[in-house]
Amino acid sequence: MRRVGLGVLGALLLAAPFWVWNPYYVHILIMAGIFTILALSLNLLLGYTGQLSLGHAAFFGIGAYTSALLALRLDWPAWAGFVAAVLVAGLAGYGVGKVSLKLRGAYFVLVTISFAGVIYLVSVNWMELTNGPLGLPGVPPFEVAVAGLFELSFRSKPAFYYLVLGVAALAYLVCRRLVSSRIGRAFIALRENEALAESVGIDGTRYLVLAAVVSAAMAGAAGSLYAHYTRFVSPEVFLFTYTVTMVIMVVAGGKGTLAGPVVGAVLFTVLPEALREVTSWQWQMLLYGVLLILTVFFLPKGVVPALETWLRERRAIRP
Amino acid sequence: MSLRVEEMAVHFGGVAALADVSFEVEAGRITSMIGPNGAGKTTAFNVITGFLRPLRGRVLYEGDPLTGLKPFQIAERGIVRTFQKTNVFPQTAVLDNVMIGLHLRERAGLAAILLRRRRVREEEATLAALAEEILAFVGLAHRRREPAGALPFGEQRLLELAIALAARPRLLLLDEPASGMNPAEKTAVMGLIRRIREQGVTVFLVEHDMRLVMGISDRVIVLHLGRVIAQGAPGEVQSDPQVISAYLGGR
Amino acid sequence: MRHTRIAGILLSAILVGGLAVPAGWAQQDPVKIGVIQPLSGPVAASGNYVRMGTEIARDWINARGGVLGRQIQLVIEDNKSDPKEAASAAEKLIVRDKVPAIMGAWGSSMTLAVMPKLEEYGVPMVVETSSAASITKKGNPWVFRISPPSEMEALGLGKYLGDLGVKRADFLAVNTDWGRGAVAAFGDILKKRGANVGAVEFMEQAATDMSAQITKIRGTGGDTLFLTTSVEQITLVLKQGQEQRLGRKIVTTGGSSSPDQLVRQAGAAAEGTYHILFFLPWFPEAMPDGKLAKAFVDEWTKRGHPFAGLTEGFRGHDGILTIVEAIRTAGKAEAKAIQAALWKVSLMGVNGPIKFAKDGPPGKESGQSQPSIFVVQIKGGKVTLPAFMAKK
Amino acid sequence: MEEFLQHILNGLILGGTYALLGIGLTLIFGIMNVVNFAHGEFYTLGAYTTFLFLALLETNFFLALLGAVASGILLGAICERLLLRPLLGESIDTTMLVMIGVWIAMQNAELTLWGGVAKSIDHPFPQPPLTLGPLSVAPLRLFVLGAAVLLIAGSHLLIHRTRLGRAMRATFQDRETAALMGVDIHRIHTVTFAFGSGLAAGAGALLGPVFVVYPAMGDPAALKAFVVVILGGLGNFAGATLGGLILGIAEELGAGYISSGYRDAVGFAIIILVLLLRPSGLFARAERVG
Repeated sequence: MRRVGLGVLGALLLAAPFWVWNPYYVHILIMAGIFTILALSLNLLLGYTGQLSLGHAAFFGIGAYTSALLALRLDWPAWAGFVAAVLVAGLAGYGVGKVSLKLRGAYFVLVTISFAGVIYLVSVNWMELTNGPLGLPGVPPFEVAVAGLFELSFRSKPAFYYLVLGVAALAYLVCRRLVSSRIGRAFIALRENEALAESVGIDGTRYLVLAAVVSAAMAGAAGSLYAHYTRFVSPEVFLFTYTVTMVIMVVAGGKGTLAGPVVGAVLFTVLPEALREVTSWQWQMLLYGVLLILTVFFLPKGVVPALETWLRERRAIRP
Repeated sequence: MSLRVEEMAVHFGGVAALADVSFEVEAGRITSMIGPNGAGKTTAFNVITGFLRPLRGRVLYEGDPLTGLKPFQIAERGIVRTFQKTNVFPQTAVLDNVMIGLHLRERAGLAAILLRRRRVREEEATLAALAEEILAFVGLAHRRREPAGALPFGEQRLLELAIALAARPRLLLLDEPASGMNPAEKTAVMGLIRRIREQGVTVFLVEHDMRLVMGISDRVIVLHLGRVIAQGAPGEVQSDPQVISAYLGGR
Repeated sequence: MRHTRIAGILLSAILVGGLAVPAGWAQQDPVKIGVIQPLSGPVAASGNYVRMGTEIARDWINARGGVLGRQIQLVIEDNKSDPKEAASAAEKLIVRDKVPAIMGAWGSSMTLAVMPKLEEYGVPMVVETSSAASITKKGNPWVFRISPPSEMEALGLGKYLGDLGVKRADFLAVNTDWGRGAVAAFGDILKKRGANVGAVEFMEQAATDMSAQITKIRGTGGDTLFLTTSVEQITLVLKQGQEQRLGRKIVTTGGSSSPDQLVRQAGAAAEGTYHILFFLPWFPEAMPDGKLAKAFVDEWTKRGHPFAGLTEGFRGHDGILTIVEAIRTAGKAEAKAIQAALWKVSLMGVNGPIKFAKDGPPGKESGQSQPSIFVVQIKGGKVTLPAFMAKK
Repeated sequence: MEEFLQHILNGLILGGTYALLGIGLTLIFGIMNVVNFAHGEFYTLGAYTTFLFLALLETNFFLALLGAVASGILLGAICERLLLRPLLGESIDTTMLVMIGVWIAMQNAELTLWGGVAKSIDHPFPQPPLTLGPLSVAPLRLFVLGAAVLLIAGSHLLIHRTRLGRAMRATFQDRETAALMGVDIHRIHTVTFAFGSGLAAGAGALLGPVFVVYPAMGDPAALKAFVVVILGGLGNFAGATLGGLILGIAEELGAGYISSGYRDAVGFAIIILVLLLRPSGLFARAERVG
């Protein structure tokens, strides 16, 4: 049953460009995919270790800028830029984690906000490197080529969709394997009872930093994909709204579950676009806010845990 | 000689919680620390396990100083504790609570985990079996799927014990393991503690229940107002006039 | 693993239910034109003024019978001042609404984010506000700009520098593509004309307290301050400059400073300031097409829109007018034909003549029109044409 | 030197309102454990209410200020009763998310209601600046500083001299013990949120006439408030007051002598430094461990 469900989902997703004939919807799927990676990455920190990072857009932006700058200034191929984006973002995650994870709770939240704020200001003011608020237009599309052997272009939308789908699936797999291992158990232990975790030999700082690194690296991967997809990077990628969007996706979807961030990312990527369809611009954001309040209000633990409870209760009623 | 505490002093806001306390815990035996509320028993535990920095003094384990080590490093050396207030991982299933306790026995590295190598899967399976074994030992096998927070109080205390045992202690520190339990549960815990010692684990416990302490201890240390006022075999301590006056409220 | 299945069910439900509604049932009748503007967020005011302008153009054109015998319909999207949203909006307009042409997207970073979409689908866009030089230099043949890049604006001001008596100038600009671009362009012109540049200061788009920057500028001993930012921040700078007795000749650039609003909100602090504008709603008759300008001002006022918005609103009108003219020239509402026709249009907008010249790398040039540029001065609480403008 | 003194003066005035914003946020944060992302919207609300009273109802300027504070208190109380109380006991992320929703909804409601065009508020103070040697300052700004000081002093009295204040402090110290000792936690939460929102609205009402009023004006204000909270320490009233002043002056000096582009970075840099060197805020007493 479980495998059948997974298989059907996989087939649906793989075949999406064939049954979703409209490129606009493929575009939405691509954005949903990028945000799925981001939400999964934030969920590692927020959902599993319980550390609320409100600076996550910084790693997304670092990934995007790394990819864009390497492609534009040094003519690196996109795949190399992607790898570099993952590494640089991971490294940034290590630095930030090492420094800020001495703190907990609200203080950690505020350090992460500040970090993202500083990075944003650097991206705006360091004209020589980032071209400041003018941004970096003309990022090349994602292409993998080995001279004379083969060439793989992700210039077309469906092709890019598969690329994003692949990376998102990989991110999901990384999360799943981590979470069900001793490392994941250490994350959860630190979230639920840090003193007890330490007393059975779990090195809190080490595992929290590890979570920060993996999480930042994944966000960097999403940033790189974003840069090669929109082909334009500007300081707006660091903005707080991106972090807020990720938090909404994780918490409303169901933090600390594997499916939660995926559901949240798809739901809250589709929602604004759906609102574009059904209402005029005056009401879109207002409705978005109200819907968000209602979601949290009626499903405070998130969509996925609520669904699980509901399914469990139904199963309990039936013999 | 297992654990040795030398002239340990801890002050809270200028008030001495522990004033130059020295004592020893012998290997392979059950040692209890008793004393009225506020005597500094839990504070001593917190210092030994690295949760609290002492003002002065040092802690030696098998001859090596523990001072300055973090709690997880002390756990790595085989010293594991439980807490006075019930302390489990509430939203996690009982079995997973014990799996977390097994953390120090696992070896799988990040890369192996991400690639899900065969030995990682084998290790997982071995450890899951081990966790089941430990649960059965404390008598919680029937609860393995339930979230720990949903267990009744007495069972949560047993789970705490299971988590600590999973960390493979050579010295186990128990902070009031029987508090809040009914007489039947207390008897069961006494039996458990004895069996733990029989497996070669040194046990050091803080407890209020005199029947339990006197029933299982090889040695008793009495703490009063931050000082050791008596130590010795249960019988000796019970008849010590200083101890009697401390317990009768001679503050 | 249960999570996965739930995710699967949900995903498919959303995809099937939400996305797969038939797309082809939209009515074919009116000619659709896409509009992308910042309608919410920090620059919402400007975006909404431009939108009001587009609506006037739409109503006028439809009242005259539309184009090719069909009415025109505007599909307006909010880019929330976010490049990602701008790109999504363009995608939606092109693919979902099937618009053959777009007008947008106000800020340069939004426009730059939309541009790859134009190339991808082959849909032309008339750029009405963005000032970054790079927009027409990228070799994107689908971009046609009617607003002046900062360099063109600076060049336009160049001939009045002597009249303004600028010897040593300081700059205070919003820390965006626009502000940075203006500082560079005007700095160049000033240096070429032998004037000195003193302090160059920036402020964040949402900043409200500029007293530190003003204190610093006060210390340079210059005679003129070039100010590039939104009208809200100009108001604040003028007020705070007065509080600190800055005592400079102030020239605002960018054309969206709506001096009326400054007079009303900054009061005496606005006295004597100069403003570079692309529309003079106080003196419509002084515009290249006085009749059109007058009619636009009247219609705007009739609709109860704030007068101060006119200096932004006209762009919306001119942008839509340009697209409609191109559709008429092309004889059909198809993207490729409109693109070709845009090269041929020559019309009179509220700002003046609109005609595209080639700009950017050969073979794939973008279009750039050369807008009219004006300078006004606030004097006695009124907007006036300085003597040197009037004599022109 | 003149320039330096002017920077200090500007910073002091700015800092007074930062403090006002920070106090409300730090109380809500400290007592209720709610990361209030909608704090800036109450600031905006105060400014728009002042505008409404003056431009549409044509009341007295000072009455308008009072009206603005009242509107903040009222809406804050409603918000707490309606949205936060039912979520009592949920995790901090959940309540934060609700407040994010309130933030987005309120800001866009304001946009729909008032339009995106900035409004300016008239005030009865003379325009020309007062001068003192090389320094100059607008009378309105002096009034703002004075009013901020009054509001802060009033809040101080409320918290340190009344039964209600004592109950608030007890709740901050230890919620469970306070509840055991007969403190009505629900009531304290409502009062705290209303009070904090009222102060934010007051700040908006005071700064509305100085700056201009537009729907997104709360965003930068909220950010400053967060910086102030960190500087002062969570739930620390006096800390927030001093933190506000320090932030105001530091920003002013940073922009004046380092680079105006990095003006906002000054606040972030201070946060990072403070948290790394003194994690419990600049003015917290050393906490005991264990």
